[in-house]
Amino acid sequence: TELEVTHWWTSGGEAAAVAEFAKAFDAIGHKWVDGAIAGSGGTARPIMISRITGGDPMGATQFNHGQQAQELVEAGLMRDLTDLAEAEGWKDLVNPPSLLDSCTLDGKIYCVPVNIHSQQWLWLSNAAFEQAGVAVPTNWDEFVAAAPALREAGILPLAMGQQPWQTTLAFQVILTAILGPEGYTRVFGDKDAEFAGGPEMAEVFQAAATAREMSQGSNVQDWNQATNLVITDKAGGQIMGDWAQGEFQVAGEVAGEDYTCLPGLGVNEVIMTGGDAFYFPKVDDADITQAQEDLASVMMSPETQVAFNLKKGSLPVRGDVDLAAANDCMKKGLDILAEGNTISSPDQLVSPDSLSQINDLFVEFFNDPNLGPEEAQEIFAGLIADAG
Amino acid sequence: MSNGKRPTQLFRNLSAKIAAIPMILTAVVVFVGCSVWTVVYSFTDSKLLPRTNFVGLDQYERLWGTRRWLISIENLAIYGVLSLVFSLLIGFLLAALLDQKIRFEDTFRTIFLYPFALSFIVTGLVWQWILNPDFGVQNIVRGLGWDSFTFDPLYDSSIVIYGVLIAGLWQGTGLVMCLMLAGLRGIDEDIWKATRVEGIPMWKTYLFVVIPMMRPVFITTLVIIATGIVKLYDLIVAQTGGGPGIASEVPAKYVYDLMFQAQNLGQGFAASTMMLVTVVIIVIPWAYLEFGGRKHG
Amino acid sequence: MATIEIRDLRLSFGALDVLKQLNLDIAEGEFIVLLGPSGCGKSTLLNCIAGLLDVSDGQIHIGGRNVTWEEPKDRGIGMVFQSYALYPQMSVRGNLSFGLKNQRLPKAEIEQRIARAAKVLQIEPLLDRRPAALSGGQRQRVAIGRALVRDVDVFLFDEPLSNLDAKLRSELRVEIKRLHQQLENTMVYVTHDQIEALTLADRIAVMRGGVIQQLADPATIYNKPTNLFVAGFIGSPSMSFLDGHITSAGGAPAFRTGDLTVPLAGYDGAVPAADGRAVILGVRPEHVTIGPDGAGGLPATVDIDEPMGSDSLVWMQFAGQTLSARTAPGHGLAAGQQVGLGFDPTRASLFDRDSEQRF
Amino acid sequence: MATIEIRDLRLSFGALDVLKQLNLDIAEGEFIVLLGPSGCGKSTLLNCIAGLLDVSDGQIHIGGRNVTWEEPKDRGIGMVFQSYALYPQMSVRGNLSFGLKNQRLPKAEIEQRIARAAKVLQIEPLLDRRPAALSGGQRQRVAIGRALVRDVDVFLFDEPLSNLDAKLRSELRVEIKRLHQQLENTMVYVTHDQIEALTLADRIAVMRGGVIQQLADPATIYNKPTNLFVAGFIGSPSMSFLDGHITSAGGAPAFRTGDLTVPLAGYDGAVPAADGRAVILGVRPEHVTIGPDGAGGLPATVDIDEPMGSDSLVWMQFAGQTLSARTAPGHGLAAGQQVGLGFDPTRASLFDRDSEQRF
Amino acid sequence: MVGADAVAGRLDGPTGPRPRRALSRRNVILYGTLIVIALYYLLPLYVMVVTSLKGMPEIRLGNIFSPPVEVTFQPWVKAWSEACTGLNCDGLSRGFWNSVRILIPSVVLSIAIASVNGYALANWRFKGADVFFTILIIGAFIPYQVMIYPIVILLREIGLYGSLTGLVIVHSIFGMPILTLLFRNYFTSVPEELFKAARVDGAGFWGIYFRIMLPMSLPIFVVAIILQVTGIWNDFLFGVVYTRPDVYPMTVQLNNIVNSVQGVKEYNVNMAATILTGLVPLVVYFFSGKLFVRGIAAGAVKG
Ligand SMILES: Nc1ncnc2c1ncn2[C@@H]1O[C@H](COP(=O)(O)OP(=O)(O)OP(=O)(O)O)[C@@H](O)[C@H]1O
Ligand SMILES: Nc1ncnc2c1ncn2[C@@H]1O[C@H](COP(=O)(O)OP(=O)(O)OP(=O)(O)O)[C@@H](O)[C@H]1O
Ligand SMILES: [Mg+2]
Ligand SMILES: [Mg+2]
Repeated sequence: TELEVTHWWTSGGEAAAVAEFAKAFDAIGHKWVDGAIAGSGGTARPIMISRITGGDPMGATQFNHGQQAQELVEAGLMRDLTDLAEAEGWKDLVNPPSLLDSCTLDGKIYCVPVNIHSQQWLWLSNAAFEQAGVAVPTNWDEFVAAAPALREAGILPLAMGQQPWQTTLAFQVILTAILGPEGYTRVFGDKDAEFAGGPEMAEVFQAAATAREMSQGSNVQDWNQATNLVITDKAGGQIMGDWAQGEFQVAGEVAGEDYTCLPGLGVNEVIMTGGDAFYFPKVDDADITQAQEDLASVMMSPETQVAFNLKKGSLPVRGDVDLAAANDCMKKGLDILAEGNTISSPDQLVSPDSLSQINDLFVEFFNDPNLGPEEAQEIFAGLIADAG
Repeated sequence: MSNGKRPTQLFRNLSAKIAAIPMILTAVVVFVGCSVWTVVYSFTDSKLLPRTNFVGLDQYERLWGTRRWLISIENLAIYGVLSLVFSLLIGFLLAALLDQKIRFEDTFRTIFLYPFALSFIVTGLVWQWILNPDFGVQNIVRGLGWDSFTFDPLYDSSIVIYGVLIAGLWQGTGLVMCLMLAGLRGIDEDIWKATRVEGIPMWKTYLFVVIPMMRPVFITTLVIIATGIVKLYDLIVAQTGGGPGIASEVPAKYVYDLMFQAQNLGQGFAASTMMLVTVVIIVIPWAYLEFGGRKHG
Repeated sequence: MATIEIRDLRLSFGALDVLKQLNLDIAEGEFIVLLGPSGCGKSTLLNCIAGLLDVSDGQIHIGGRNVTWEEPKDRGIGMVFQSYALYPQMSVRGNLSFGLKNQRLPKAEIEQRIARAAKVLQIEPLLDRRPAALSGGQRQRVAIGRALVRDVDVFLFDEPLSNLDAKLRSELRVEIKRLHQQLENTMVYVTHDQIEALTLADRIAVMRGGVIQQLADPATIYNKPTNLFVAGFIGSPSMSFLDGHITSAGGAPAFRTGDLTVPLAGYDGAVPAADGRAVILGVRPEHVTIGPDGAGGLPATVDIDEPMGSDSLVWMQFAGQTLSARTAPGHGLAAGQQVGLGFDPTRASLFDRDSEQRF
Repeated sequence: MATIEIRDLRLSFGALDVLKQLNLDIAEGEFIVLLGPSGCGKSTLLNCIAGLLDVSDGQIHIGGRNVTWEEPKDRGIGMVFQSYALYPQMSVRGNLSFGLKNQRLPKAEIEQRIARAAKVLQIEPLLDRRPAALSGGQRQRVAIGRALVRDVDVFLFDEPLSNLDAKLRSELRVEIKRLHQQLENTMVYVTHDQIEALTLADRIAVMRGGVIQQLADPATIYNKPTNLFVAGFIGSPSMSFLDGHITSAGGAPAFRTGDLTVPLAGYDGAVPAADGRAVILGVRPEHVTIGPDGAGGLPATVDIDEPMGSDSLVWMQFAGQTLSARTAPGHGLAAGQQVGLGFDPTRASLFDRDSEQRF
Repeated sequence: MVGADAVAGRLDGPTGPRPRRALSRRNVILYGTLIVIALYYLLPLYVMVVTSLKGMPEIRLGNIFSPPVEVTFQPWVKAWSEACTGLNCDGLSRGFWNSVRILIPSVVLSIAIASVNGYALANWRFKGADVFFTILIIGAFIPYQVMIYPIVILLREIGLYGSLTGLVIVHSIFGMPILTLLFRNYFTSVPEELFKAARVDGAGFWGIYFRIMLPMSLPIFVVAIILQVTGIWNDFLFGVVYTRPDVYPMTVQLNNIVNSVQGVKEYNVNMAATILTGLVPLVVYFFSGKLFVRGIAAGAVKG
């Protein structure tokens, strides 16, 4: 049966990863019809949603974990996968369990988590620091200290793409690294406005302001172009999620040798358990229903999990798979995951609407040098107070 | 003595009425219906899916308390005013130049008009490329030995909107030129002769005689440009994506992002209602003058 | 108050020769009318004089000065157009003063000139109105005023009255004539309306296909048209033409058509020897007299009667050809009635059939 | 060959009442001309008769049938327009056959009708040309042909000749008249050219502001205009009007203006008692005679002379007012010359100054 | 002087046409300005073409204005048939045919509807027509965003969501205001007497439309076709919102290719793809630009 699957994975590493899904799915006698929509989730999601609400649903579609699809589920447009999940025992397999929780509504499971994305990484070019004559930093503070030397050597300290989500991500990462899991939870989980206006948070904004300075002169649009600056040693480092790893891999670089990765900016080694999940819109056609089920099953299967996540550079959602082939950085991630140093992603904690407001603030802050850290923090505290 | 058997008016011109059904449906169902629907739902707290949970003016309060919206409005205002002024100015200038009985008029006209054939997506991409400081103009000038030259409008949040303007003008002035040229060609040849006999210099003739005579053309053009400005979206998406940061956000993008990305339909509807109001304020007086005042034109 | 001399003027639009070796001398203070059918090059000639068209060859002199290459504004001319060509968004005063301001005349001088022109043209009460708020006649007056204030020696008019209705036209015609008498400027006036030409002109230049056919005073043009074209073009109701040939009747030359003979004694021109030459006889309706049948006149049959108020035009069949006569109204002639015609040979015109020239 | 009756016709465009309670009866085979200044509602009336405008009130009967609500094509009318309105993309034959094809007439019948109309109008050689390749006169003939082939009882003409030049106009005028004599159709003809009206009409309806001012045969309209408007509108050169009042001179009523008295003996109408009433005397130029000064005539001063070829129009100052007289050309009168005038009271018209009605 | 006799009798001084120097100050300024502006307008096209003919190494050297040292058509081939989006690697070619399939019915339908509307409005006014027309015109200026969502619902309700038919209808709806305005203005400028004559001749609504009006409205049809072809071809938003991926038009494909960055941005491929996408409307403009201006004068701008 042909099953149309929409997603927004179009970069080199991502496409290679998706191909693994397709391969596995085709192998069991179905046909994967690829509905890639380029851009980012921001471009693709509206199209997906309008197709689902417009009554012309695809067979399966990617969303991020969290509240993005909640209303679609509530409106009864999404397929209930509880039976399959119970039959395959997902509850026990999925690690951390919070992943499956965000697929669950009223005790029913509506999606298949396929990977865990950790965003909290700083990717550094070893060669760049060599050129600048400084040691490769081991944490954020060292990186900041090395920045002038990099500038001197004509190297951009921090590569940063122009797309808003990248600046948002960087800010989130800095925030998590500085506040630690508790502080993070107080802000996004408890929505503690007082804390958000407090001195710890001020530090975060200060650090972000520093990052803002360090990224002056980074004139690329896409995240992988920024990554490319690091790969080609034109920039010292980049704050980016683990998917950047895929790009290093495609470029044939070796972790630890050509580049260095610092989870949690080397400050607080935590992993935010965001990630991607697949949803299956309700359809009447029995064949397609069957194919959906098969796809869900395939995605969760250990082999596919390994193959997919190796290509994607992300972490598998199952605790029971063996990632011997994983590289240096990925192993670091797995270790952290094993230690249980995880936090939920803001997607899971805050409504998309509030989040977009918060993100707008981060984006603006990063791009507008006239917006001082104090002022930004004040606005931030206000948003947290209103957040739902 | 009166009208014996006046047939019912309904069936007079029946074919015409039948033929106009698509238009009537479009006008009533799509344009009025959809707008009303949008306005109504702007008073709800619809998120991903529309729902009728009315919350009064909350969405509007939130809208006007959002920095991004305010920046969008400001951008639109800057872009709008400059785009109007420069489109008219450049369009008219080009038309006036082409109206000088020049050789190769066709060639020049085609050159000025061809960008209009390209989509905003294409326009945005090309200009993003040309304005990229690492490859484009800045790089070239620096390459010529002018090291301190800086021209990176797309990467400087305080002037990014002017970078967009350059692309927008490039794309749109051709059409304005066409309209103006049509207007100029419609001016009585004798007027030109009269001014020549009187020895009025060319520029004065344009300024004091021709431009005032082209008022209707200007108004039509103005409305076309103005409404295009309100719709400004594709160009931003393709050229800057709203960046750097949110420095080049515009209302249409705000609407789209809120409806589909932030999944806050109510907010998106509120913003689109504001746009609708703006459009209506621009267009209704014009439509009245153009189609209402002149009863039997 | 300046002469205009046009020497060997040639003008072509691409391959189309509109004016061909045209020569014309206009005396000081003369009122010349260029008359001709549409497309004959009248406007083109006028535009050449004004300097609005670049001549292809030849020279133009105004007031003894060779202005062939000069700008319109330097030629000392004023021009009035058929479509008025007023500046629609300026008041009448603005229209009149625009050119003067441009010449940087002192304010007082401008005021004074406008006042004078407004007085001459009786448009004082209109000075603050826009052209849109004026009637056609008033607009045309303003257009004339615009030429007037420029204090020029030569006035050029391009069909200034064709956009007006008959009544206004005849009124303004008188006004223009009066204006000319008052100003004594040289005026060149283009029209295709022969009444305008006949009433206004000191001399008329009848044009056709870019060539002046005849240049003479109105009476000559009317009474002794130089060729068939001029004869047919001038006069309304127009001249009737009879095909025939020359014979001699009792020694004197006569015109013979069908089996009827018209004596030509007293013809104002050189009648060719009676050699059977094919000719055309032109008679104007007002020179045909209608008498009762058999009373010595030439036999004809009444065809249609057109009462025109002050007169009546009677169309008749005469020797198989059509002929019209102007009579007083209420003559009581009915269609089909036989009548006897009389011609006055001294006022007829005789044309060679081949060359179409008048003898 | 059908009567037309118009009863209490009213037509308004929004708030503008164009036709007000208009009544008009047209006899079978009659040639009615609607004459009036621009904007008086002539075309509107014609369009109502044709069914191209929906009347606001009243009825229209054609051939005794109430057609008020019928489609134009069912009214048995043919219409000819000023701008010809030929279908530009069809040949002449296509233009002529379009209406017939719409009626689904058999091919042979269509062919035959076209052949007949083409013969009548002498456009046989043009049948395969496009309108763009025809001259103005030929186009108008085709337009008439289009009405002709429809074999209708009523012909409606809306200023069919205004787009043509004077010469063609007078030719086609005669043709239309001949056509009417031949077909004997009822014809309604709109024009603002009085010569056309006078020459063509059986009866003329002079309109102004949507109201018929006078409906009568041409001679009556010309000689006894019912009011000042009709008097001024008809006649070219137009009637001169003199302000004055009634006195009695030697028992008989007389007209007095300034210090001059014009006897009114023999006036064709009811001259009011000599009560000093303010009146206007209208005299047509051809009824004014000019004699030498002092020879019994009323004293006047020559102002301007307008030679018009066949005649000459002399404008004079008379008792402080302007007056024109038609004379033969070459009369030798110079501006400023004193002359003596003569009026023929039997052919003058006298109007009440207030009501503007003729006595 | 040889021809001295021939011109004997003439006066001296200026004769014949005013001498014009080809390089008069006016001409220098006029043509100078025009050429400079023309260069500005041509620059992006030049950059696109030049870049699309370079190899990636050359592009990295950085000068976008320098002509290609080594001309390669590889980027074009890649853009047309090899570029990938996700797992689909058939470049723009698929989108091209989709666009054609969308374009033709949309153009035909929208122009058919709009021309009949314009005709009805110009010649057969009926009560209320002006009201609907005014709404329609105002509708032209409503931002699409206002209507995207409700139209999704509308199309869903009539079961056309995601189908080509649905998209064709959407294009016809959004093309209607401007086209109707164009046609209405044009038909209004056709002499009313022509219409009256046809009515007297017994032709009805459709008879007059097909036999009289259509044959004489070539210029305005050209304008309408140009506007619609470019508009529909360039459309991105509707294509992406109202259809499904297997019928995505070329612009969406372009966006996918341009935004699917694989490692380094392949500017040459992007430019080639951009030119390919713009080719259809560009060709239309290059060949009918003159008619376009004439038609605009006839339909859009009234004095
Ligand atoms: N700009 C031009 N280009 C080409 N041909 C022209 C141009 N202007 C006029 N002509 C042609 O020159 C001839 C003379 O034109 P002109 O305007 O002088 O005629 P006219 O006598 O004024 O006629 P009308 O009475 O209609 O005004 C015509 O055949 C016309 O078609
Ligand atoms: N469609 C219309 N809408 C509004 N007013 C109109 C319309 N048609 C004509 N009128 C007005 O009706 C009046 C009479 O017009 P009509 O066309 O009948 O005049 P006319 O006597 O034919 O004039 P003309 O000699 O100029 O053709 C005019 O004042 C005109 O402005
Ligand atoms: Mg002319
Ligand atoms: Mg009329």
